Amino acid sequence: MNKLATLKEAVASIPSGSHVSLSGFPITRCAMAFAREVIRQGIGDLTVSQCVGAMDTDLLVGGGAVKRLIYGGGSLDRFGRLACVNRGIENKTLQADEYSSLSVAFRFLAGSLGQPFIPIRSLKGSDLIRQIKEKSAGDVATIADPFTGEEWLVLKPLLPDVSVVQVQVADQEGNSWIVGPRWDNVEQAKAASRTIIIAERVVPTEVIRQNPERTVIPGIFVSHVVAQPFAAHPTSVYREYDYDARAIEDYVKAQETPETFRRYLDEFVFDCDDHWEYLEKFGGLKHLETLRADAVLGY
Amino acid sequence: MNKLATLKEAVASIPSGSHVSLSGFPITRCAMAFAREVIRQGIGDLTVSQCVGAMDTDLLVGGGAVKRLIYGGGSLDRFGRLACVNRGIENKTLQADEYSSLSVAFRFLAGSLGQPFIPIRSLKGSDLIRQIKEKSAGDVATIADPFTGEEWLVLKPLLPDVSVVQVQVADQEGNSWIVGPRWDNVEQAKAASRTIIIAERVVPTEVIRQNPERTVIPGIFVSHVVAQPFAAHPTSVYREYDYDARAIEDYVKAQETPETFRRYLDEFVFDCDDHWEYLEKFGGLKHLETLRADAVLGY
Amino acid sequence: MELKYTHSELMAVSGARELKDGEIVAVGLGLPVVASFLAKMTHAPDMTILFELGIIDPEPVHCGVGLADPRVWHRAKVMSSFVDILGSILHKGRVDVGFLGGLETDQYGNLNTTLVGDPRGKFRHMVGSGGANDIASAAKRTIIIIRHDARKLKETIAFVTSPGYVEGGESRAKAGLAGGPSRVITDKAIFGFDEETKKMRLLSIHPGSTLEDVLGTMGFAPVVPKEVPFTEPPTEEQLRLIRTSIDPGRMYMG
Amino acid sequence: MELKYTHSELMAVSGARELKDGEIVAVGLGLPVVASFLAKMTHAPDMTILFELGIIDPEPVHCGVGLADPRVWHRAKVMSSFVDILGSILHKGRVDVGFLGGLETDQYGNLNTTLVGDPRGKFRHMVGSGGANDIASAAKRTIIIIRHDARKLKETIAFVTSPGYVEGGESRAKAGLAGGPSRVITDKAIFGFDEETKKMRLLSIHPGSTLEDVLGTMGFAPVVPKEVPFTEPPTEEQLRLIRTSIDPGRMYMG
Repeated sequence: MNKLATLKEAVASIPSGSHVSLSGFPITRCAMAFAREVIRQGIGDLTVSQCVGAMDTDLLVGGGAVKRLIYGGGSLDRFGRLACVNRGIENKTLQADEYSSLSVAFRFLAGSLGQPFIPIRSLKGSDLIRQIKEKSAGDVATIADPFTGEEWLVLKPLLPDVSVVQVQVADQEGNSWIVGPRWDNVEQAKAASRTIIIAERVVPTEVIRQNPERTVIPGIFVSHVVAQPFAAHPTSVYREYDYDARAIEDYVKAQETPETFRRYLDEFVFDCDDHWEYLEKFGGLKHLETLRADAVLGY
Repeated sequence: MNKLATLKEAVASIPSGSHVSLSGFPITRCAMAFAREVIRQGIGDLTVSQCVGAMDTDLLVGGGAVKRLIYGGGSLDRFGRLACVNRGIENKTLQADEYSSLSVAFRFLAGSLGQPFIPIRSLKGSDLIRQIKEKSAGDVATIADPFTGEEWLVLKPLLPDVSVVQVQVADQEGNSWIVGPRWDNVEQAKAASRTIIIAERVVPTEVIRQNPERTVIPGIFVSHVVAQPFAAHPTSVYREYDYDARAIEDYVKAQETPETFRRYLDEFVFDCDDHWEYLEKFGGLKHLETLRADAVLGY
Repeated sequence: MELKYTHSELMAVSGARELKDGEIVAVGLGLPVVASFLAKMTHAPDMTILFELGIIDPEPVHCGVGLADPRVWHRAKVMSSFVDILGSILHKGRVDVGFLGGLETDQYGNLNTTLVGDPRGKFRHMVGSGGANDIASAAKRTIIIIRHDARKLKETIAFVTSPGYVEGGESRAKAGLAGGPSRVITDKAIFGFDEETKKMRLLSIHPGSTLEDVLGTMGFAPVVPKEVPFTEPPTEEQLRLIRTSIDPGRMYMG
Repeated sequence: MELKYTHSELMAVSGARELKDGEIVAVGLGLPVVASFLAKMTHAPDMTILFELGIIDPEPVHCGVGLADPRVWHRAKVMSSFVDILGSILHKGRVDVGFLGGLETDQYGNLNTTLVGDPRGKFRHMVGSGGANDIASAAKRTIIIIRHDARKLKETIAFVTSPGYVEGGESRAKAGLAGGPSRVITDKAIFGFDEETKKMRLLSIHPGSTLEDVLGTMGFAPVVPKEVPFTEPPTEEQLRLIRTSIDPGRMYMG
């Protein structure tokens, strides 16, 4: 089935209030073009989940689209912090359920396998679990291992309404390959009711059939396939393009206050009809080619 | 670390009474040379686990090496049944804990993730679970989902002492690629205390580093790497060689009675000092080349 | 003019007719493979075919001796694992239809693939479950394909490998299971299940068979409505596809 | 002749010395990366380096800005997932050593990477856990690397992101956790933990520092044995490797 869609169409399929998982990891394979389009369309009250909070989540929060965040902490690596997320937590405008990388990954895994709950060794003896019990008591519990009697912390599965995954290669049915590490993306896609694939390149299904071991997200999980080059800019996509250091530094400056961030949104989200106009703001093709990954190094 | 070993050395590392998981699926990627060497060395009282019982398990049982089998049923596809396994069950010389494919796969998965138990929807309302409760009550339990109150059947993790996996490609550290479907093999390797890799070809680690997404079994799980061409004969190895129909038919004839099977063992196990002598019995290279996989079809 | 076709061909065609476009189908080898590929080549191009070992949507160019034969994996879109297919697709609740075969079934569609004889006494052990019990437990509905014979359609079966409606009525739901068998396709007839009692209910008789023949060759009495139509015969196109491209060697339909 | 080296270089070298050949090490970016690669290039060639996002044994030729920088994934033997690294290796109990850094730590090695200020009142939110809490919970032992400063080595910390010995004594075991911190490496000294009380115990003072300086710049009093040796300085070879091949741009060593 041909699931090719424009970014506008794919984003328009998400009602406000949805639970959306995002594929970014601090500054790589972030669903940036997706986040910008969500803000453009004024979709709000989202719950966002992600193992390690990334730039896509920070932008969505800064754009006022997020009500609740379920994550394991995060940053922009050496470039900076998730300042929009942190500000939301500090002034209580954002409900953040804060876990660890593995506890969120296990919640996605349980969701992906139709498991009712999943035991974990993490979180015990920390203020993380104390805080989670205060904010979202219904998401964690303690049960006795029926085989040993040992007490185990168990987590509730995460079941996003939509999983949004930025990949390198997909076919029109959504059969997708992720090149490089996959962090939580495969479990996110399988845990969600449906997945929106944003692919740097769409290839014929014939190409997929030639390397079926590489298909980490089967098309049956996918509702839309968006072909959009440089969709993760300014973050990197392994073997496609490097992160755009200057553009990330400008973002970090913009995070400083709600006012400066508002101006950033005006310039890079609202003043752009679509992703192509956004890319032009950075000098278009001429500049983007400077980010193109080296064929051997992959960055 | 260089873990290259001969089949004799790798097999000698397994004490009688061990729990061994095998990588075969009815008549493909079966650890046949391994099973023959185990019988040759007189290792016994093994517990064998495998999602779908295959030819490697049937040979081990027929060779008297197995005390207990944990599996989801099995066959030799159209060629025949696991007659040695079935005979053992019928005359009560083999304890067989019989599950379904997924329930064994989930037991390996739980073992691979350090999970104390894993819930499953299967087995309920069947005679399979009734029988398991009679034979191995301690491996299953029922608990209430702390989030919904719903009753769930939970299974105990499978933790093999050794996982034996027949792969196409590995390096000397045991970083391994499986070409084609992997069924339960990756979970087996990660659930076990250690893994013995039997590879059709050993490649430089440099080759592994060029396609790290394909490394489904990291070397850290591996204790021995055995380079042994045609080690799965007479079963197939995808993209390497096809199954040997005539040899499997001869095996099926031999299964008929303990006496005929004994003669089979004499000819194909005890009369062969090693795998190379075994292969010569089938006409050696000249015959094996007729099984060599077509580069496009993979069989 | 009247078409000539075999019982197997009619069974495969009847199975294909049960599959809707866009559905996800878990398949074992034999007739179900023919039924599934036939549906995909005709009215259900967007149907997805799963093999438990880790195969999605293969396009074989040769017939295979079983799921372990790489011939049936050929040109798959995905090659993965049990956990991927039976875990994240079946156990997650995404499989619409599962095909099941067996040694014996009873009036509630409970299936035995484990043994013949007396499990407590003398018996012969057979194949067992494989993914059958998982499919019977987690698919939204299952289709049973079995030979029409009093030794296969029995009042009581020796072993329940894959639960159907257990003891009928609400007993399957009480056992904690959703779904259940929707059809039983034999070489003489097609059955459904009664809404209330969950007992097998005759839906149609294959051309060439009679009601007496159908009822006389089974070990229990199915619900029989006043009017029982004949099963719709295969079309010329369906027979052509089966004979020329799906199973030219009569390997699955043998 | 005496070698010149920075505090960071001594910390990295001290970290490297804690790693044994054949061990499996979970690493975050910065000093731990330098310590781990240094160990692997010298006395621990068969050590395995893990990055939580799905990286095993990379061989970077460029420094990166973080774990999300493909430069640090370069030439890895495995590129997989959180579930693979943190699940089947860490949670399974296969990780020998985990490196941890933080904003604050107390005398029991509890670590805060979440916030500064008053969690109930005014605070600044920082990075949070990432894999730190998982490593602190499941690694056989952890090594804490932190700047030696009274605002970082505190009597009580604002938030326990990653548990050390909790409240000391048996409290970590009572919380259901094995392992725990084995070393704390600062820019002035190296600490271990007392067998009984699980309180930080001074093991060695870096050349150039004094006991007074060490104790005067921390917010709690560690156990101090009668004899406290000086930390072994880096060798010429270790410094050469750090400066010429591991961190020529001084990116990780600040």
